Amino acid sequence: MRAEAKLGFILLLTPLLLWLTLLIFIPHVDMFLVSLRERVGVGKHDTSLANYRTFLTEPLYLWTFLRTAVMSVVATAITLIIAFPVSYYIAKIAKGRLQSALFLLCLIPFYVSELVRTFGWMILLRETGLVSNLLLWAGLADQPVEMLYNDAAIMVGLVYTSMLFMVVPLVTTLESLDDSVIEAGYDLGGTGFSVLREIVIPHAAPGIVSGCIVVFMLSLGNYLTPTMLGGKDSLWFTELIYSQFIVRFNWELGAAFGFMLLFLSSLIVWGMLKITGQTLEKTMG
Amino acid sequence: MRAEAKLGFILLLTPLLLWLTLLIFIPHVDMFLVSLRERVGVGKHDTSLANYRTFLTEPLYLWTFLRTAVMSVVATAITLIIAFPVSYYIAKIAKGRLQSALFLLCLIPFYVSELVRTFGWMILLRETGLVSNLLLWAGLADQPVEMLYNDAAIMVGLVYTSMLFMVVPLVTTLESLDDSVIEAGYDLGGTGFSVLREIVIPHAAPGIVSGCIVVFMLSLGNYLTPTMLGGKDSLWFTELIYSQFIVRFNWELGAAFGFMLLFLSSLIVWGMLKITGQTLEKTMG
Amino acid sequence: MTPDLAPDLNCARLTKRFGDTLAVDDVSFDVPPGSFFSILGPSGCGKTTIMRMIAGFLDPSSGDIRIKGRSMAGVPPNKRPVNMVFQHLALFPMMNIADNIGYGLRRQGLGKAEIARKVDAALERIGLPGIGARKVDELSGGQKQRVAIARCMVLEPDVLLLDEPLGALDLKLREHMKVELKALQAAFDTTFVYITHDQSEALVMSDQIAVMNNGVFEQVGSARDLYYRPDTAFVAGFVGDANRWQGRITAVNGEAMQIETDSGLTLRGARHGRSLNVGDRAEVFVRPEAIRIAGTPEDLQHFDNRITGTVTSLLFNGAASRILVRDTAGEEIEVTLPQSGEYAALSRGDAVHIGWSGDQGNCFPAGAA
Amino acid sequence: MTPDLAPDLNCARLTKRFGDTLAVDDVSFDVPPGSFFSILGPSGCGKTTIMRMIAGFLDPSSGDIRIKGRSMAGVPPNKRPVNMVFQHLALFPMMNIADNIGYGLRRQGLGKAEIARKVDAALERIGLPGIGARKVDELSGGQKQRVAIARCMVLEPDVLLLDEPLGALDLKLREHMKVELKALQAAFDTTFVYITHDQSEALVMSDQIAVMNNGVFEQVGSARDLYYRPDTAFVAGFVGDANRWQGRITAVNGEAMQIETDSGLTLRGARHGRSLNVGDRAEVFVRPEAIRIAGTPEDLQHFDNRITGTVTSLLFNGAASRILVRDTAGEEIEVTLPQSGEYAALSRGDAVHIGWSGDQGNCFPAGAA
Repeated sequence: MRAEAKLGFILLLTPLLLWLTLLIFIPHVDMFLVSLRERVGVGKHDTSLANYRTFLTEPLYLWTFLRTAVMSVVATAITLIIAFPVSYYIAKIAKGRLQSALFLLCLIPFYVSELVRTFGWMILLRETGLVSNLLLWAGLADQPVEMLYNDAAIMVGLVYTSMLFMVVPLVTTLESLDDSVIEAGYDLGGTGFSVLREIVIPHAAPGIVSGCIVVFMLSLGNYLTPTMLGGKDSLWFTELIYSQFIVRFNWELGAAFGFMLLFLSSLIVWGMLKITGQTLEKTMG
Repeated sequence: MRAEAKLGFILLLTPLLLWLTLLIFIPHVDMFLVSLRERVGVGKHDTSLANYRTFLTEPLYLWTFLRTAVMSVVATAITLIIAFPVSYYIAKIAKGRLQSALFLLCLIPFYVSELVRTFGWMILLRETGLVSNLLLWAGLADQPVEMLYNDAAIMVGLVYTSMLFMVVPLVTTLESLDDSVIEAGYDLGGTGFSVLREIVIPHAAPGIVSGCIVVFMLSLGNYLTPTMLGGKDSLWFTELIYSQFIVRFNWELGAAFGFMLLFLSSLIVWGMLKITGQTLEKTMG
Repeated sequence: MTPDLAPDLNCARLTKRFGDTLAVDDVSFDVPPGSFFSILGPSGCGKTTIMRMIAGFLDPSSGDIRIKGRSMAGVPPNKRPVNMVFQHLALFPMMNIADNIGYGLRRQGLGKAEIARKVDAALERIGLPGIGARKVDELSGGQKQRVAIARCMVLEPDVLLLDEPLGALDLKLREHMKVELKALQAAFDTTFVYITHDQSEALVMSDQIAVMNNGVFEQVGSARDLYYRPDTAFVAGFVGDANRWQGRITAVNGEAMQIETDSGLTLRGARHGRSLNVGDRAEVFVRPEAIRIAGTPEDLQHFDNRITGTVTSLLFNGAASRILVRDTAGEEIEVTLPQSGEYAALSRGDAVHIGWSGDQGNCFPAGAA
Repeated sequence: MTPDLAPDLNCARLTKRFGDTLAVDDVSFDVPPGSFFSILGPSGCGKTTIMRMIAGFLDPSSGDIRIKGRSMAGVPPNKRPVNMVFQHLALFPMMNIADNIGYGLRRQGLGKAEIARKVDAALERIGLPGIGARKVDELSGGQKQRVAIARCMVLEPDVLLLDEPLGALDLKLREHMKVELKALQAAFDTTFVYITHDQSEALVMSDQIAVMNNGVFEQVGSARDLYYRPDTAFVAGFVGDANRWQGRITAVNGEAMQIETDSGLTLRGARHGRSLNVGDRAEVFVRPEAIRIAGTPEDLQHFDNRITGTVTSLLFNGAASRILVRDTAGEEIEVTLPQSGEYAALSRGDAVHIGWSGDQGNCFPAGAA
């Protein structure tokens, strides 16, 4: 490559590198540093692991994290189960306009603000809302039903928000599977189930893994949906972080919580990759 | 196609259609219905356009909407300007592992919870934070600098969050541009600028448009970033909606606001498409 | 191949419609056991549709397909005694070679030991023993080709379908695989149905060839039949090279006829039983190798077509070298040079005399193709 | 093409390294003005690298490229007086045909009226007048081909580079375009540099052909030189078909020599000036069309190589039909059947006598390719 071209590439790369260092690493490093400080008086701090000790010794915190993680895994599994047939349909069966239209449908959640959407569901599902009235009218309930403020409502919200992030990698990997490979599977005596298990799923594995990672992390880190749709018992880990920062103004503990979220969730993702025998590299294909 | 296969497809399509009707249309229709109700007493409502009248006659509301829209357009433009060279680099110049790694970088914002990330910046940019101390130490400032709670901080947050949604469609369209078409542009006497203007950008237009729509709508509907990074004067339209629902418990007015957000932003997107001569169909290509 | 053997594959009045278009139009044919049957036609002629109907991926709009006498109507692809070698081979990239070949056997529920034994035997047979543990993308094009065939042949299908399997190979290898495929078919002694748009593939390998155009079979016959005795103008133009003139018939004398071409030449041809009368518009096809070159017109006395022209182009291609000769009417005629190397010294602008026997000029009613 | 004309393109000691691999190794050649020069070689031989260096997309590691005597070192692609027809044509899909052809002219800053005039003239020249307003994907493969050439030719380049432009076309069209490309080159009277892996394309079209392998030119010469007088075993094997034996030299008598093949045959060949001595290992190449068939051994008395064998396969392909003959050593020999149609009635298992003159057996030191 000639020298001027090289210069051009360096200029092109600059914003990327800036973005990378400034916006990703420094905030996290700084956050980690803050989390190591123990408040010993007004405006006075020592370096210690006190904040992490607090996290590990208070059962509520650990319990909330566990609950959040399990709910997120369930949400990821449900999203995968719904998204796989949809993606298969989009990638392999739908043609032309229908394909475009279906893909567009998956984009819709991003067209409407998450906040507005969540309020929409609150209106729909509240005690005096449409669904409750419908059930009353149909005689399926004898008093107004509250469908908000429970785990099921959170789950619906999480799955809906995450759909696109599962569909996009699945459609991408499924599209790269040659139709004739599937046909060969049938031609050589395979049934629908065995073709799915031996050919389609192994091929789509990278997409499944990357989709699951993103959906899991998005669910775990979601704040608006669990806060607004969830009840008092449905404490989400991000709510703990929020309350430390905003309500209690204890930024040091909040930073420790934030860092634990990042660390523990990475641990879970790493463990899942190990179990399924996938590597991050394979996932990026 | 044989009958049993057809049945299979219908079964596959069912979750999609359910998802479509239950989760997209009904909440919005219901929201619209709620927004048409005027509270005339405790638990008593009339159907009227009063809520919309309130929106149109109160300058603060309109002004906030306008501010939010302009800021979102600016954020979209900045995202496009940063994302285009990055995407070009990923799609056309980077090869193999580097390409995968760069793409992975764009996914990072989704790995860390938006909430935790925003707190990370708050720690970094606050008066007693790292940046402020660095400036003091370097003698560039003579007193601690507050970099939070202003429009610039909001902008950084919005651009960072939106990057992936601009990069993915751009990389997709740019990858579909044959390298030899670009080389032919040079070979026939084109300069870097003319190749970009006459060949690369026309080809990438669908990706640019779809990326811009998604980023614009995401910015407009964002709640956490503007609330936490913005100052008292940086009122975002979603904050108005939130306060109607949660603080004032005026769900009818909140629903009207939500509907206006959807309606006005769609109007803006439609107008932009008209101006640039693109259609949604072309965009989905 | 004696007629009293029941055909391995029999298609009767096979028709397939896609919406308004008729992809396959009332096609019937038999393929005798152990033979190599090719369907040759340009892209879009419907040959792929026929193959997909035989494999079971498409249902015929009407008509029936019988394999060893058993109707395939309503039988799904995974239950049919046919297997298919796909155009891009469609090996399973997520499995190694042994698992690829063993896939169909596992589906049949065979034991592990037996599968391993059969896979080894198949690898032996295609001349690639011991590659079972390799990955698909470690093989060369020709090796993949053979593995794709072995993957089907371990299932011992009644009919093997091949969908232009040589298209993805490079030139030299393609020449080689033509011979090898024919040898594999002899070794496995299975009925092959081969579809291609490359006439030389079909001519070299096949026992029987069906030339297909616009959804119908124009002619079914041996390679020699198609080449020397084409039934239709389409076959004459598609199989092998030919010089082609259009004109009007001025005289008919038994099988021989005389034509006045639109460019003004008077040519003699033969109708070989086709109905052509004086005054009809006709097309004449003459193969480049049917035309002889001579230095003097006297050497061509025994030919009833004789033309004098100038060489406009030398197309050297070893044994298949040709020249283009511009005739008095200004048209260019392609003439094959003798393999002996005679006339190799001709150069552009030289005057030459060319001639051919009227019997070599195949005449067809014009507008038939 | 007289030697006193300065070459249009001159490459001197051109070398290109990619990391440790030497893609182009010290290659020098001249292309005289107005000639059709082909670089022929298998994929990965370095021919594309040479072309990209001439176009300016790659810088040579060492050596120089001169066009009409001017060194191209440091000149970017958009300033070079060469244009390129890409393998997949690379027409601009976002523009119509007229804008595609006019693109280079607009870059030169010509006025609208003049561009329109030149575009119309170019469309006229390639035989497609009035299609300027059409979109790229409305054209057929052959039309796109011609538009891609016109898009370059309106800029009147000193040299036109063509990177396997026929590869994407289907078979029949490719045959036709070979002749047409040659005619276009004559019409535009521009120097063409053509790269291909298809020997028949190179042989038919080129004035000069360079056969390339592993980064070096094995031989540069006319089609006839390469075909009848290959310099190296690689050229003998790559250009045209050949039967090939390996063995040891048992006698040398001037140019003639006798070889004992590994399979046990005794063959006579010629060394054509190459250094070969008794006891050396050698390779003999004999073209299938150099071998004659006869019913009795007496008819082959005048040949110094005579073999009796049985026919194992008939490869019918019209004028290029061949048979495979198994010799006494068990090897198969490919023999072209005479175009006259003699011996067309041979069938599998027939005994035949074949023979060829020792002069037709090109001998090379073994292991050279």
